[in-house]
Amino acid sequence: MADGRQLDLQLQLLDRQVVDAGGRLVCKVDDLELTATDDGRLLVTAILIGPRALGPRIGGRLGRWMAGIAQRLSTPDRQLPPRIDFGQVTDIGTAIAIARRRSEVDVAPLDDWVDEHLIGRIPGAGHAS
Amino acid sequence: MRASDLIGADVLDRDGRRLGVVTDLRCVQDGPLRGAMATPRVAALLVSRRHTGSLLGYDRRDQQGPWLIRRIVRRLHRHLLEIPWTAVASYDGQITLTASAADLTGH
Amino acid sequence: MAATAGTARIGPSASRRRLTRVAGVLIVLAALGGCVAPAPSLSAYQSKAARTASAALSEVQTARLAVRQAQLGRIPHAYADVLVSGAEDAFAAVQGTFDLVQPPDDPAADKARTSLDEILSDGADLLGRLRIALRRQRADQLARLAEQLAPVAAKLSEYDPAAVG
Amino acid sequence: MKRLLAVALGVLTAIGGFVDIGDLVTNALVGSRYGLSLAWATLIGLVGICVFAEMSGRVAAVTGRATFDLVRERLGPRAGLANLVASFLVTGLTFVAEIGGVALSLELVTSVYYLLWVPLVALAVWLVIWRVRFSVLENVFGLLGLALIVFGVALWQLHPSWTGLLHQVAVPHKPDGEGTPTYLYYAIALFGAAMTPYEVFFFSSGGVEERWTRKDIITSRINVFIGFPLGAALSLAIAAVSALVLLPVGVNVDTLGQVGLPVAVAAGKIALAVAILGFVAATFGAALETGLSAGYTVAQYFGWQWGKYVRPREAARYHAVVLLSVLAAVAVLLTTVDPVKVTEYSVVFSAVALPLTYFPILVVANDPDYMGDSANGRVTNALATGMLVVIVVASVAAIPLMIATKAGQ
Repeated sequence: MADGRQLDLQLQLLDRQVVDAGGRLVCKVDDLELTATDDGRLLVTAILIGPRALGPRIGGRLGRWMAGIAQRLSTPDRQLPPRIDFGQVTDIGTAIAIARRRSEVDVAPLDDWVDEHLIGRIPGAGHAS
Repeated sequence: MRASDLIGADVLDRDGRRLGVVTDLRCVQDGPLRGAMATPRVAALLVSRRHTGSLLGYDRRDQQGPWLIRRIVRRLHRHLLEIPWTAVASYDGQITLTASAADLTGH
Repeated sequence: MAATAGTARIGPSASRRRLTRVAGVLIVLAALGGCVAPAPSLSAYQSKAARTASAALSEVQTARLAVRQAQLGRIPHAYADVLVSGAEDAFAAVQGTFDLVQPPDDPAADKARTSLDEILSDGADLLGRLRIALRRQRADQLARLAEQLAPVAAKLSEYDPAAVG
Repeated sequence: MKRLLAVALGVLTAIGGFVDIGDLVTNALVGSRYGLSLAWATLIGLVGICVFAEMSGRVAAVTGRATFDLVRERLGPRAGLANLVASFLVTGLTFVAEIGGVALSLELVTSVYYLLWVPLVALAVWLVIWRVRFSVLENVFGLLGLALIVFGVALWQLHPSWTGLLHQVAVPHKPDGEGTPTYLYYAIALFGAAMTPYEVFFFSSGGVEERWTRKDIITSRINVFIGFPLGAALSLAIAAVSALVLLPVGVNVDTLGQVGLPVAVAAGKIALAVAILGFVAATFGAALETGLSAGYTVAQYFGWQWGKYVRPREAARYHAVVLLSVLAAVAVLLTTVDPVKVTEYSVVFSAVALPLTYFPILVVANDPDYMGDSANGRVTNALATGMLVVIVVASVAAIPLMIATKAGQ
């Protein structure tokens, strides 16, 4: 699909909405992971998500603060920002489509927390209006 | 490494002369197949004197309107360079090229 | 506009921060601008008095209009009550604000103050009685009080701080 | 037939939804002080909101992306965040004003002090956002808002000199004895009232909620180009009755009760009751829109799931933002700040914040990468660029004028 297509990362990939296989909104492309190969090529290998990816891009005190808090709240086995492997990407357009379901991508611990402790406890939270 | 480590980084030529900052990474999707798509490979750096307004896309497209905004943004980026990734000697906070500024800008 | 993730961030962001701070101070000043400062000169005091008179007139006329429409059966009692009470409150606020202004040391200023004060206390008194009569639904009193308010409105509308004597 | 009904419904809700507490208060206030001599500002605002809403509706239909998605994509995370903070604060301020407006309207009916209504109104707003379907919420309050047409009836009943009114509109002039800065300050207030940013957040996000496609562009255009001008006509009617009834006797509007007074004078008790119904519907509807918009802006910046088309649990963070906004609005109102004053400031700050969202939308509406062959044409761009200049001038001038005039004294 789209072999040899030209893609400007900042203009066409960064900060775009990521959408799951069911059309649900997952996250933004907060940053991109680049990996250098042995032969000196640089490849885009993953979408990086969350405050620890976004914070450094915002920069300044606020950005450091944002990334720092997320770092503190994360478990020791997960020192890096959550990532979606580029192999999951099925389409790059006005949104970035991925092959998995949102529930399968463990990207938003805050969402789960808010759901569990606040929104999920309000009657009617389980029904679409 | 992250894309944001390169975007916004200063670009120096072989002799240490500053050319500008990286405003974008131009990729070509011809890397190894990974899932449904070929992996994008960084093919070139877009380098301009400044970063302001490069996100709007006018520096790269001729026809995009409206006229007033296009004029302003293109003027800001009139020294836009596309430098092939193969011309990068090293990247570590700032980017150093293998060529001199004169070779790259043509004057 | 766009984020610069480079190293030369200290300069522009410091000046931006200063700019934000200046903007913040300006907004606070704008908010405080609504409050009263001591009147510095005769002309400033007189224009303050003129503005007070027109603000007070607005409230008196609102109350009169409300009472007249209520008497004609064109507005419900509750609505008239809200309008008249609102006018009374706002009138008191206007009066209170004016009274707190320090007039400049000038006989003309004192005259402007005394004459406006007189009209304002008449107005405040009548508006209070109007509200009481309205809540008690005393039609006869209402008519009389509304009539008494007419000359107050006339005086407020003709009030000229420079020409009181 | 069904399609025609849907289009008619869209237009009617656009009319009813155009007027909110900002339009009510600002138009009545300006009418009672300047007559119709500032109608030009409302008309420029109308052109602006039409251009802005048409573009963002088209972008939403073609790309499925709402306003704040694009703000971050085109401005980047850093400027986008500053933009988010400003837009969120202005929307929040408007939200406070709308909830206060509902409470003040209820006070007019019951003479129960408005602050006692505030928590109940806020609860009702939140419950409707939480449980009622999007299309129902949009249509019911839009249609009830049409009750404000009674201001047009009242204007008719006053038998004004139509040529005189038209002359005031067509030939802008500054009344004697009013300073130029104050005149311009109120021009910006009217402009901001007609062109409030949340209207566009709501319009474009609503388009995404209702899954617009390219086919819906025409519907969205009809809504905008017929509904909004008629809504602006209502705004002008409010200013006109205020100019005819209140201006001559020296009443300057500073309460919601005064806004309705000319209707009673012109057309009596029933008409006034209808007007109050219109107040409640218009402010309640706008409270819903601003409450939803507060959530839209934050969720769209961070890429969270938002919207009413999914179960609240699936959009937990979005609903949390809405809920917290409701609580914050109640807290602000309970400080006894005057909702009418909040309204007056909110319309001016709306004008200040406008370029922040207008500019990215204008750029994206031109971007062939997003829009394909639905990008802006030459005529749209000429109009949109002219509007951009007006919006930037108004935005830059607003705060200095606010300071110079002590907020319009």
